[in-house]
Amino acid sequence: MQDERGLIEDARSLGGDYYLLKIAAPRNAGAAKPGNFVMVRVSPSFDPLLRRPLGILESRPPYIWLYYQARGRGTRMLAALGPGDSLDILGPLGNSFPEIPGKRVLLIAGGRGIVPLFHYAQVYAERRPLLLLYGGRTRADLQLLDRIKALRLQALFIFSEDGSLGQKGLLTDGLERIVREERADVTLSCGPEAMLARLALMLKGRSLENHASLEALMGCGFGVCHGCAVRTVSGTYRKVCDEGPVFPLEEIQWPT
Amino acid sequence: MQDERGLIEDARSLGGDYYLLKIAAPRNAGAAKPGNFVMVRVSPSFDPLLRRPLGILESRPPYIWLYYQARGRGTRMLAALGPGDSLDILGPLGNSFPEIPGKRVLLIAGGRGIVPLFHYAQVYAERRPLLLLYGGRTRADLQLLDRIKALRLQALFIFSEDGSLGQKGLLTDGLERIVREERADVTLSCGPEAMLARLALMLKGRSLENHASLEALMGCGFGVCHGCAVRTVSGTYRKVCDEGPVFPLEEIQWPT
Amino acid sequence: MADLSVDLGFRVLKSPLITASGTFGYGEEFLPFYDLDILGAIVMKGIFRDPRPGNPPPRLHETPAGLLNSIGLAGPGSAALQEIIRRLHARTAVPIIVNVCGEDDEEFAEVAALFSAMDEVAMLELNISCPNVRQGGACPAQDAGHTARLVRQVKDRVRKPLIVKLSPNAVDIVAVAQAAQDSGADALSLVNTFLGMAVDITTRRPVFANVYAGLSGPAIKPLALRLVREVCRRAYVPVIGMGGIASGHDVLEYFLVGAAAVQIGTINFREPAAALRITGEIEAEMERLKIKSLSEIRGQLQA
Amino acid sequence: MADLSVDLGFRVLKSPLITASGTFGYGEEFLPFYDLDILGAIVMKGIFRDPRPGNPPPRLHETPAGLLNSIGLAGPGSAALQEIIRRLHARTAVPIIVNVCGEDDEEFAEVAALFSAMDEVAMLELNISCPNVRQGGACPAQDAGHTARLVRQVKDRVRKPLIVKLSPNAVDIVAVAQAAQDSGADALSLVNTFLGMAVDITTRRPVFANVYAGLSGPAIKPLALRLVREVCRRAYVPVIGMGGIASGHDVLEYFLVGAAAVQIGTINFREPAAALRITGEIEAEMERLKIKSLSEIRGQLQA
Ligand SMILES: Cc1cc2nc3c(=O)[nH]c(=O)nc-3n(C[C@H](O)[C@H](O)[C@H](O)COP(=O)(O)OP(=O)(O)OC[C@H]3O[C@@H](n4cnc5c(N)ncnc54)[C@H](O)[C@@H]3O)c2cc1C
Ligand SMILES: Cc1cc2nc3c(=O)[nH]c(=O)nc-3n(C[C@H](O)[C@H](O)[C@H](O)COP(=O)(O)OP(=O)(O)OC[C@H]3O[C@@H](n4cnc5c(N)ncnc54)[C@H](O)[C@@H]3O)c2cc1C
Ligand SMILES: Cc1cc2nc3c(=O)[nH]c(=O)nc-3n(C[C@H](O)[C@H](O)[C@H](O)COP(=O)(O)O)c2cc1C
Ligand SMILES: Cc1cc2nc3c(=O)[nH]c(=O)nc-3n(C[C@H](O)[C@H](O)[C@H](O)COP(=O)(O)O)c2cc1C
Ligand code: FES
Ligand code: FES
Repeated sequence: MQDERGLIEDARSLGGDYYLLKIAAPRNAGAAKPGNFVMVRVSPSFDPLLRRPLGILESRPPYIWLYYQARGRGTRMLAALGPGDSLDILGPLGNSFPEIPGKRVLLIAGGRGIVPLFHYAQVYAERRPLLLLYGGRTRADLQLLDRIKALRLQALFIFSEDGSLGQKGLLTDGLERIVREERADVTLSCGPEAMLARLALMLKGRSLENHASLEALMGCGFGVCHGCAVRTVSGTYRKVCDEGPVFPLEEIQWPT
Repeated sequence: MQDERGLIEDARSLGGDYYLLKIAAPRNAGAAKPGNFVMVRVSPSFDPLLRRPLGILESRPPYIWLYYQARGRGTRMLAALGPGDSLDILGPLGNSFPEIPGKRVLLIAGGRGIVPLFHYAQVYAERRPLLLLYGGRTRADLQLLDRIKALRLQALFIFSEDGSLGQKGLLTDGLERIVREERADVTLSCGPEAMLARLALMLKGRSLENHASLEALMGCGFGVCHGCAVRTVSGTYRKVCDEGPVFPLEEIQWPT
Repeated sequence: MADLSVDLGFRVLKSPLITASGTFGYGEEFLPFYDLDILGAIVMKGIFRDPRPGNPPPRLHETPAGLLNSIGLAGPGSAALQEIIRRLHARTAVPIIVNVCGEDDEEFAEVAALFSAMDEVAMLELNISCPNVRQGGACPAQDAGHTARLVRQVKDRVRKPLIVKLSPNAVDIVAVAQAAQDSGADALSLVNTFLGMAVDITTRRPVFANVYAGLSGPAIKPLALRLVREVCRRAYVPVIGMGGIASGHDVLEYFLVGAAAVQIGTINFREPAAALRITGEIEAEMERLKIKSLSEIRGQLQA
Repeated sequence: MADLSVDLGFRVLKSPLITASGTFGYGEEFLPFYDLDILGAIVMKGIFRDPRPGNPPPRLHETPAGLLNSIGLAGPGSAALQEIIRRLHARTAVPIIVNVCGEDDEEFAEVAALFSAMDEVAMLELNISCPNVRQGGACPAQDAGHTARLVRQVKDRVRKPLIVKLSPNAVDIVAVAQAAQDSGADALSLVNTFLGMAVDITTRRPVFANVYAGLSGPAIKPLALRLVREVCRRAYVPVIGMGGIASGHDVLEYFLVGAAAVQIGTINFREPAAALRITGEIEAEMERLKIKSLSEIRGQLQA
């Protein structure tokens, strides 16, 4: 874990509120594992006061790539930065997705949830067959397709709610069939809470091993503020930042 | 007076904390008079909360130029902006230097105090002889010399405290002689408070007409907060933003 | 378009947005930026009987997301303000509220009576809560007993609706609020600025001659919102909420805790047309939340 | 290099900088960022007798230059903390302060006694001011009488220096400070967080299950500085100032109003190595102002 001054090499707007950043951050880049995230200080100003957690899309030392949606105050300020600007980057943080060799792994990504799964695929796709189920509201939520196609996945299933790309519908509509036909042993997922909750319900009682990467409000990102608590089925809280962000899907108490 | 979204066309660092901005701001540019200033919102963030007052260096519709020193929190954020960024610009604000036709006018500028006097010279130098006495701590405080030389002034006297440019010393060291030899009728000045206070003392009781542009903390810049008060010799307060920033030098109660 | 009007009981305002005293000059200064008629009302800068020079500079100090001020209620005195109000009233139909100040109870009553008699004035706001008059920030609103006496005395002399403006620096703001309404206040407004300070470490002096100054701006919003909620829970007269409002979202938060209208202050300095933007944001939020009138959500916090 | 040491009377600290409870975990988490030995002391996250799960999420809400928190003192309980302290003490010589909490007076005394008996613990800080334990933000520090009783009871059971941490939400913080020192507190620390709130306008619910939460960060600095000054004017025991500190400049402001040491809180979240930077800034300011020791400026505000 390092707090380093990263240098933005490239910053692009991809449309639909999505942005891609390439940052020279050698220490983070050298240590990043799929599932890790960083805490980014978007401005020298105290407003916003806190850093923003962002997953690592890809890491090829000395660079890391971030892919994010600019919606709120902080991410919009981030979107105003360009090449040559510097950025304080604390990371890599959190745990990572398990490697699970020898299993058939299905990656399930909703919108910007693609980030840690892309990273996973980038690291492991050469070593074993990976499947990706990728969904969003509209085609604007499904960026990076060129890069994804270059990953040598065994299969790619795309869903959009409005049918503007891939099959029309929620990605969960396709889950049942894909799990069955592709004989997946493991799911690794990331996406909106409602999507993960639905996955948990659908995968319950099956023999698959399921890991999900969660989002939570974060004060610090390294375990000291206890702001990022998530409730588990046993009624206790876990810290998403340092006990997660990846948890067994079954362990989390999903909203109903 | 307009609050308009200006677009930065060019932003350059001149060395020694000094920056030059060229901004497309047609409404401000069209109305600006020498001595006017603008209130610039440096960031969408609430920290800093207030805008920053900056003089108008030059105005050639649709552009205005700002020349400023990045020292504190707000001006440093301003310095981070570049071409393509936009900036809320409220102005033109304040009164302006009187034209005073038919008189021999001596402009006296300390450091960044050059701003409104440059504007004055740019507008009036073609019409009548102007003299400029320009001083700073070191040559870094005396930027824009090329542009100043292009103004067709009748005479230019340069002082630096460390002797790195022009004569060595405070500009007030040269004042006595210049006023006498050049037979100035009017002085228009802008610079640090200590410099203006010294000028007031030196010019007291002489027959010259003297106008100075003042700096003050500003909350609004358009007369509503009463934050920019300056004490006059009669013991009352004047608002620098809308009753100034230009005042008769004798009217102000200078610190002793 | 959404209906922005709000009902204070004694008067309907066409918008919940009122511009706060001391942050809107005498209204005229904002005419270049938008039609004041979009506002529910405007509050004039605080006024005493006689002209006042105000405090020596510095009078402002910027803090993170906040502003400390020690203006000291500089102003031209009541007679001059009457002139200004007549002039302004000729140019705009926006209801005018006079922010009444006094060095002592008698002055409060006298100034209030003077403006109560003006047709051009819609309401009075009794500024018993300015921290910048006396050193240390003392003011009548710090004490329920004093507030009760003062409000009764003023109420006896005026015919216009009387809003009493409360201080967040009171030992017990809810007690002061109760004293004010029980003594005849037609509405309450809060908060005025929070006492704060800053130090010049080079000179080893306080930044302000009065040592303390009043903090306003977005920094105080979470604190002010809580105080407004506390007061709303006990108030039977309408409460006008303020403190750090900078967006339509902020306005709706104040309504949910029980405010019947709001005032915007410091944001006017940063953004002269803030009220115009915020009006649009309120409409947009109402549409998003499918609310026809702000009365639907007033006090509807599910806590 | 400047001498940063400060004398609390009962103990000399090598730096005025102490890391504030709840914002520094149990110290270990910061070992990757700098040598904790540069600090005057560290305060552990508040501890109760038994493990506590803490409040349901959301527990944080960001405000302009501020942070609302309602963590609810999640923690592993006293026995587990004792283990953590032994482990940490083996890795660093920095003095360790335990932030003692309790649901009732007896629990406060019991937890205090437990940690007072540990050699690895340098001092105790009695957290009588946490707004997040009970709904509405009630705590012993809101009342001078309760504070006096509690402090006496705890003092009887401990042998370590006892710092009492005060709440800015007290009706009269100076009275509570006096009660604490008269009852045996060896030092006072303030401020804990200010009560504030936020509303989710979509659900019409308060953001926090407890409705109110505690505001910290740069937004509160002007308010906290004023309260620290008020307490310092009446205190005969050393006062540890805090609230929004983010720079060496801020630290010197607190010293000028009378603080004998300071704590830094929320800034640690934003910038894990904040203490390292601020230490350098204090040295630089001391050099600029030609001060050899912070005692030269402590309480030297010319007001
Ligand atoms: C481990 C982790 C990894 C993430 N990776 C990515 C990523 O790769 N790409 C991406 O676009 N987004 C990612 N997010 C979500 C991202 O952090 C939020 O969208 C972002 O913080 C919102 O900030 P804002 O300034 O735009 O919103 P604001 O509304 O201004 O935020 C206000 C506050 O809420 C917090 N917040 C708001 N929404 C979220 C959220 N969904 N999750 C966490 N905090 C939130 C902010 O951090 C801030 O404290 C990740 C979140 C976590 C926890
Ligand atoms: C009418 C007028 C015209 C000006 N023109 C220019 C110009 O053309 N070029 C230029 O470099 N500077 C100019 N200044 C000064 C400039 O406004 C300040 O340097 C700037 O506001 C400092 O902001 P900061 O964020 O760097 O400093 P900070 O220290 O972060 O500022 C904190 C607060 O102090 C105020 N402040 C600090 N120093 C000054 C000062 N000297 N005058 C006014 N307010 C101050 C800031 O506005 C802010 O409210 C002018 C000032 C005035 C009043
Ligand atoms: C510069 C300044 C001057 C003020 N003058 C007055 C005043 O004359 N009378 C008054 O009742 N309140 C006065 N206030 C307080 C505001 O009306 C308002 O209560 C406070 O600023 C909080 O709102 P805000 O955070 O939106 O600014 C003043 C505030 C500021 C910043
Ligand atoms: C997330 C969080 C948790 C806190 N937990 C505690 C605590 O356990 N005990 C305590 O005495 N104070 C606690 N505090 C208060 C801080 O120690 C400090 O008093 C306050 O945050 C003000 O300082 P700051 O503005 O520098 O953060 C907590 C503050 C925060 C932000
Ligand atoms: S974000 Fe602070 S503990 Fe997880
Ligand atoms: S800056 Fe507000 S009145 Fe001059």
